[in-house]
Amino acid sequence: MINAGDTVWILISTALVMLMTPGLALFYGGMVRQKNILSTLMMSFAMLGVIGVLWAVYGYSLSFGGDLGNFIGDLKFLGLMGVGEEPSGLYATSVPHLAFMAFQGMFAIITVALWTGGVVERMKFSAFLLFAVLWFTLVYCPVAHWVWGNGGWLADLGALDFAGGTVVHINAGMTALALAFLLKPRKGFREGMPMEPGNIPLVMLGAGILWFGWFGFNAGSSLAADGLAANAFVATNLSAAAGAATWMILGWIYRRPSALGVATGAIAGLVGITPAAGFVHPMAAIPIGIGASVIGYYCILWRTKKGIDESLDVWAVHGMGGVWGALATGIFATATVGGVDGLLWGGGMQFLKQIVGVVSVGAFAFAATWVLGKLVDRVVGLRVESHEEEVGLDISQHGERAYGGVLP
Amino acid sequence: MINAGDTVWILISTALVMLMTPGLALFYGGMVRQKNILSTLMMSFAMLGVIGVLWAVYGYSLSFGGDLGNFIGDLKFLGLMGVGEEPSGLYATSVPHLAFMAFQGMFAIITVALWTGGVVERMKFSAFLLFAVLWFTLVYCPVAHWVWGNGGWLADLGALDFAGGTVVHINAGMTALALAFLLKPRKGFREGMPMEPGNIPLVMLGAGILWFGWFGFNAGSSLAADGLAANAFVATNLSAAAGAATWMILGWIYRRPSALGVATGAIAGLVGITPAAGFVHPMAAIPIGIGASVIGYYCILWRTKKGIDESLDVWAVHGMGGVWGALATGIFATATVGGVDGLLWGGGMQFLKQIVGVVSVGAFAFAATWVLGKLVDRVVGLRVESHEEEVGLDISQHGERAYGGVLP
Amino acid sequence: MINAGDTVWILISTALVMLMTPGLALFYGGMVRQKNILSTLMMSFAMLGVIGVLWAVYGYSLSFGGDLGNFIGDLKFLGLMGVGEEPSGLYATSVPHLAFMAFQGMFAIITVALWTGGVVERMKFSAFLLFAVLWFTLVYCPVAHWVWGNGGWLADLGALDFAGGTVVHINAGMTALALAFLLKPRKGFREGMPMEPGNIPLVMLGAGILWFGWFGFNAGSSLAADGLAANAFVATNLSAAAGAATWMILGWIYRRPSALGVATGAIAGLVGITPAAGFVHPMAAIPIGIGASVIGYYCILWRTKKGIDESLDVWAVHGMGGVWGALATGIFATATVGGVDGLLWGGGMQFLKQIVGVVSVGAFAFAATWVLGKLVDRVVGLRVESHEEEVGLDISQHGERAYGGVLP
Amino acid sequence: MKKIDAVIRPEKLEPVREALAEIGIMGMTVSAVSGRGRQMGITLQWRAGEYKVDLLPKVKLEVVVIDEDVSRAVHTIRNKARTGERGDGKIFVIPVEDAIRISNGDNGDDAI
Amino acid sequence: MKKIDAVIRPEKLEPVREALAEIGIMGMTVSAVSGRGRQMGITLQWRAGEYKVDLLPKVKLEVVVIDEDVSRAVHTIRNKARTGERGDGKIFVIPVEDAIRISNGDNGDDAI
Amino acid sequence: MKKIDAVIRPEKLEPVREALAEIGIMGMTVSAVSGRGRQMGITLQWRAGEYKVDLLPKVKLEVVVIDEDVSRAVHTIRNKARTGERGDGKIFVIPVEDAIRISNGDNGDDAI
Ligand SMILES: Nc1ncnc2c1ncn2[C@@H]1O[C@H](COP(=O)(O)OP(=O)(O)O)[C@@H](O)[C@H]1O
Ligand SMILES: Nc1ncnc2c1ncn2[C@@H]1O[C@H](COP(=O)(O)OP(=O)(O)O)[C@@H](O)[C@H]1O
Ligand SMILES: Nc1ncnc2c1ncn2[C@@H]1O[C@H](COP(=O)(O)OP(=O)(O)O)[C@@H](O)[C@H]1O
Repeated sequence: MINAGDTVWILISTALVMLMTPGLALFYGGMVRQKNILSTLMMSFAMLGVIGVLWAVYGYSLSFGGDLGNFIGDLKFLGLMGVGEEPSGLYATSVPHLAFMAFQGMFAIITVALWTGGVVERMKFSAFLLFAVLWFTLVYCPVAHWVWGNGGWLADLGALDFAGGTVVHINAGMTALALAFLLKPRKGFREGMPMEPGNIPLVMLGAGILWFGWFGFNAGSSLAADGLAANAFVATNLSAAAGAATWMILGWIYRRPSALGVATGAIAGLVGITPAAGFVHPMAAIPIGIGASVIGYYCILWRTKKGIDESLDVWAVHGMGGVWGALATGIFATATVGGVDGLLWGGGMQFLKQIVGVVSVGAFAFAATWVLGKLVDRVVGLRVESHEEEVGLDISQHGERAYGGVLP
Repeated sequence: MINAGDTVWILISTALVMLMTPGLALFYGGMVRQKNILSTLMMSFAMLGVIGVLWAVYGYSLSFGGDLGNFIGDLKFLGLMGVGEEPSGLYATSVPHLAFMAFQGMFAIITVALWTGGVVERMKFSAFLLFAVLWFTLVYCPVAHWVWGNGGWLADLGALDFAGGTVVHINAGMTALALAFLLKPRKGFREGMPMEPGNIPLVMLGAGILWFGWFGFNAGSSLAADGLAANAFVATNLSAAAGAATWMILGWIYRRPSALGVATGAIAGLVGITPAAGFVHPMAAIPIGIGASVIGYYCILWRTKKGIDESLDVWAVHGMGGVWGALATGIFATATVGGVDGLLWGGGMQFLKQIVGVVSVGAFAFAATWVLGKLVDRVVGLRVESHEEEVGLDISQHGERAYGGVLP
Repeated sequence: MINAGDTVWILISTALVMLMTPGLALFYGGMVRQKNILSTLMMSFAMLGVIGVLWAVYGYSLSFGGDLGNFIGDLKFLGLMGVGEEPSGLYATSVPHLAFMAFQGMFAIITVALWTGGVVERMKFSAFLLFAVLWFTLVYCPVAHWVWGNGGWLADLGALDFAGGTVVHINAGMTALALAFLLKPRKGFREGMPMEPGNIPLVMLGAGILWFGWFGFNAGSSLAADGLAANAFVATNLSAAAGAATWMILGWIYRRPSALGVATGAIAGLVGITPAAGFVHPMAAIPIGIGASVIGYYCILWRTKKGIDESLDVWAVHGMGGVWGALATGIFATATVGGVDGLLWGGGMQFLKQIVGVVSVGAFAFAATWVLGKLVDRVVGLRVESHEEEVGLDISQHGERAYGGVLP
Repeated sequence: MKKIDAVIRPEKLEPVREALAEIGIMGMTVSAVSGRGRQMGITLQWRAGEYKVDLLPKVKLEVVVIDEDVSRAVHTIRNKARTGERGDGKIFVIPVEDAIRISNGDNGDDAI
Repeated sequence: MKKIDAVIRPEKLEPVREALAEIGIMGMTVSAVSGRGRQMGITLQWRAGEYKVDLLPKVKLEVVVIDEDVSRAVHTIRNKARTGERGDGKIFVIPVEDAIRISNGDNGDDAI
Repeated sequence: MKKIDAVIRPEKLEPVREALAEIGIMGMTVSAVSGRGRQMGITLQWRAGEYKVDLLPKVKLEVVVIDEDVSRAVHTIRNKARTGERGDGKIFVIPVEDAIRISNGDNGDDAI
């Protein structure tokens, strides 16, 4: 039966997660050079449009429809057939089925938007769109089914993912890495040309919006306005806070406490707690947030040293942060919160299950991206022309410039 | 009796709609030349102040108080007399009357802010304020009463407007058009001087905030946290998504997929679904969103060709998008969702009622604006001096400049 | 027993108050010179991290744990011990204890962030962090306990503070003033060097976000989704609106209606209504908002004339606005809303109690800040080097610049 | 060849730009500058009260022309940039020894 | 001493900057400008339809060099800034009478 | 007449501006530029690690003065802009052939 409180909670959480995509757009857009800010914003905004439609048309069904071989959903919810004002019976049984569908849709959108951080400043917009649609269909929907769908094999196995550590973050992180390899570094990257962030205040704003929206992402994943939602909410905030403080300190140790660092640390903390928020005690969020920041920090140092231009560090912050979060769930989970014990409370098996989840999703995302990416490269070419890249993608791909007018 | 779930839903929806006005301010502010950004922001922010107060003082009563001749409310709620913590009995019977009043007030504010898009970069601030107060009193309050007030003639007729397609969008769109005619084009507009948007990232941010807030606008208009709210929520998102994708494609056909286009398309989609969200099946939002974008796109092309400087296209996107939405409600409405059938399901009468709503509100808004505008022009003059326009309204009207400091 | 509606209300209010800190960061960041915007943003963002963690570790316990001498809490909630999914029994008895804890934590964070407005553009980041932690522990936690803690002496006395007029605003305002004295004016301030706001659109955005978040701050303080929440919500909006309109008019009387003025007036109105929102009739919010704006306006004029560089007017707007709000609560409070009558309805005693609250919190905050500030000055030095101030704190403290790239 | 440096009001860029095109002078380089001169600074609003800014936004035009065109160009700029108030700006004429067109290597007067 | 004013494409700043460093010319001052010349303006998108902008973003380099270095510098800039298309920009050579290094008071050729 | 082009540290604009006013030199045009010279670039922070930026923000002052005022102006700028460290910037003196005040048509030394 529909509960009004739970329904509000899911609706507002859905709105919050929707807002994360514009937030992410700003977070990324402020970090690229000024000549590419609009193209970076566009990648996220275009997903709000395209994936927004496709999710209702077939994506929801492929993810949460009936099960085909534990691998993917069927087409029973095609075009929202049978998805109505009544609860679904299987998922979120106290809220309208439509609300659950919408909530899940926002996750699909932001996951695609997330990996755009790895391809900015050089990917052709047409190639991006084509790849995004393929990836959404052939990578996101299956993986969401594995982990959250009724009959999905990782769900059956018992791998835990409260709000998307594997489905969203590992998935996006490994995809970004594979695309970065396929696309090759931006011009001048290897030569040490500075790729200065063009608008850090927008990055900070984006980080603030993401943090805000993440309450819907994680605490909304409780699917009811209950104690578990409060637990997830508090854990989310604590992990973000610990992540932000940690990254600030790391930057300070090496040089200076930077604004970009605090923003990045907060996001790392939020990523880390995502799979765990409804399974661990809130105080466990502190080590989880610290861990996510430390891992993200050194992964960035490492990939920079290796000359890998995974431009906005989706792999380091989301991919590796997601891996850490999934494993940390297997470590810190406690039956008193989410019914399952992790390594710390004797749940060694759970930890192994988490490893299975991490490895299978990570490997699948990387491999599938590689194949699809090669395909798209063959068909339309992944990368803009050299002079288009020099002029900037705002002008070359979108015929616009961000800050118009010769004169103030 | 007050229901906590419904009450939260209205309160948070009210907050969301409130946020739309700053969102709109940014959406508009980023689209004007840099020298006019503050004056554009000010028009919206000033309404949060002025209309915010007037609504409580008399506006709510004129709109939702007892009925005078099916045309306007009376003064029984003057100064919030009798508007208290208990439900109103007539409207939103499960939430505090004060909450319903506040929710409706945010609609009044944003409607006024909306048509400022037609007058930016040249309207005198004093004239704007005077006109805004007159318009709010003599146009907004009556029209809101017609459509939503107990006893309003369009409500009695049965013209449907779920969340403000006529009251808000057609109303604002026709007002903007009339004002644009009265004010005449900006200097240099007819000569083809480029009026380059000064800060497109702010436009995108504004669009993101508007989309987010629109969930409160439309789904909140269900006035309860129920299945209908979920239906409206999903329809809203789908129409926005379809609108965004459509505009992107249209731009691409002619030239390039632009960020400004995606943002505009999303807003067009949101406008289109506004009157329909609680009456149509969610999937009907896709054609509605597509239609709103196509109509908006060609209306802009047309008005530009005609040399009409309705500067930020309130008429094209909100006015004509609102017309489309109102008619589409009469086409796609289905009794299974909102109790009324449209043309598609044999409800031809409903379609005619929708036409009556569109024509009467549109004509009234245009005519009343014309009269009030002429009056204000006589009293204080609508337009700034020529050199004030050249220097920019930020300096000339507000004594400020947006980005201070000679030096970075 | 947990009520889902109330729980949603607290959770979403917590999220709203969290968002206020990034909003405040932008509000402040846009008002400083471009070379200091990141350092200004950082002060707020760092608090989201550091105080976010400390609140859960010990702050909540010091504020809301068992009582020690009516002055401060004990350590019974150390590390969230005993703070779980069940309601607390003492506070907010229909929502999870964790949710109440999180809600209160966001107040602590933003209070610290608030007074950073007095120290921007010259305070050393290390000194800021050290002072912030000391201040949070030794000033914020005790004062929160006095006013809201079970057993706190001002609570026992019956001094009213619905949502933080004393705890948050007077507290922050007097702290900022004391710090401004200790830090001395910025270089060039006394010589009349223009300290031009670098990005007023960000200020407006920040103001919009603050207004939005304040609904959670004030109406959320009802701790239930009921009629009182609606009352507080409406009062909040009306006071903000009245404050914005008033400041606009004041600016106009002297010179021009400015955007910065409207934004500031809205914040002043929000501050004024904070302690009163759940105790007064909504219409009382109009005089309260007007009063807060008038007081803030003239306090700024006065402190500028005196050559006091309390840079972003935390004292004038929050400190004096908070004093006005606390006293206004003692004037306008009515038993029909919050159970207590103020001066206007014969409650003279209540007015005296309000004075006690104002004086004790104001004096304590000022004195304690003075002592702690001197201490921190001795240990690490409060102020950056002269050339670091000239170059700007973004580069000198954080090794970053806001708008990178030589070229657009 | 001479370089004409003209500092004008930002709002006069548009007419000057057009007028120069009409007399066949296309090449120009424009930058946003701030200037101080006889014109008083500008008074801006703070939240309460106001403050004075000394340096006002101006636009600098750099136009390199062959010697024969100098007076025509100066004239045109003057006419279009003029309001007659203080702050209209100034025009400076500076000698140029050589000019080179990057794309094809033209130099001297040919490069203009 | 001469001042070389070079207006080039923004995306060519990087290679020019490096090439000048390689031939030992470190001192330079760079500014963001807009320019008009033989190159057509650029067509940008509005929500629907498009509009033309006449003034394109360019970068102005000012490099003061001793007389002997002028041709080397001009050459280097030309080579690196060239695409061969319209809009590559121009180089102007302007006489300089004196130069002073602020930090230590060196003047004349020593100050370069 | 000479044009004095002074590239200085941004934070020194204020004192220089005031000092010039004190010696009666009001006219000046200021722009935000980036420069490279003997001063090393600046190291900025990325999320983790850091990167070097070669071009540093500077301010360019253009002051046109009559011949007699050149050395006074140069002196004043030098004194106020100096820290003694690398990166203080440079002053260049460039000949000006004519000056015209747009508002009233004054020209030559009268226009300064
Ligand atoms: N001597 C000068 N050197 C350089 N720039 C100058 C000089 N005098 C004026 N300017 C520039 O010209 C602008 C207009 O000068 P101003 O004296 O205000 O106007 P006017 O001379 O037309 O009354 C100034 O803002 C400044 O940018
Ligand atoms: N006569 C001139 N005076 C000043 N700047 C010029 C002049 N001619 C060209 N420029 C600058 O050089 C840039 C390139 O000029 P353009 O004619 O487009 O290229 P090209 O000559 O290489 O085809 C212009 O945008 C402008 O900034
Ligand atoms: N030869 C030059 N041509 C043009 N600008 C120069 C030249 N040398 C220096 N500059 C400008 O002066 C600034 C300061 O130069 P730098 O060599 O760092 O300082 P200093 O000579 O005082 O040690 C540079 O950033 C650059 O803008």
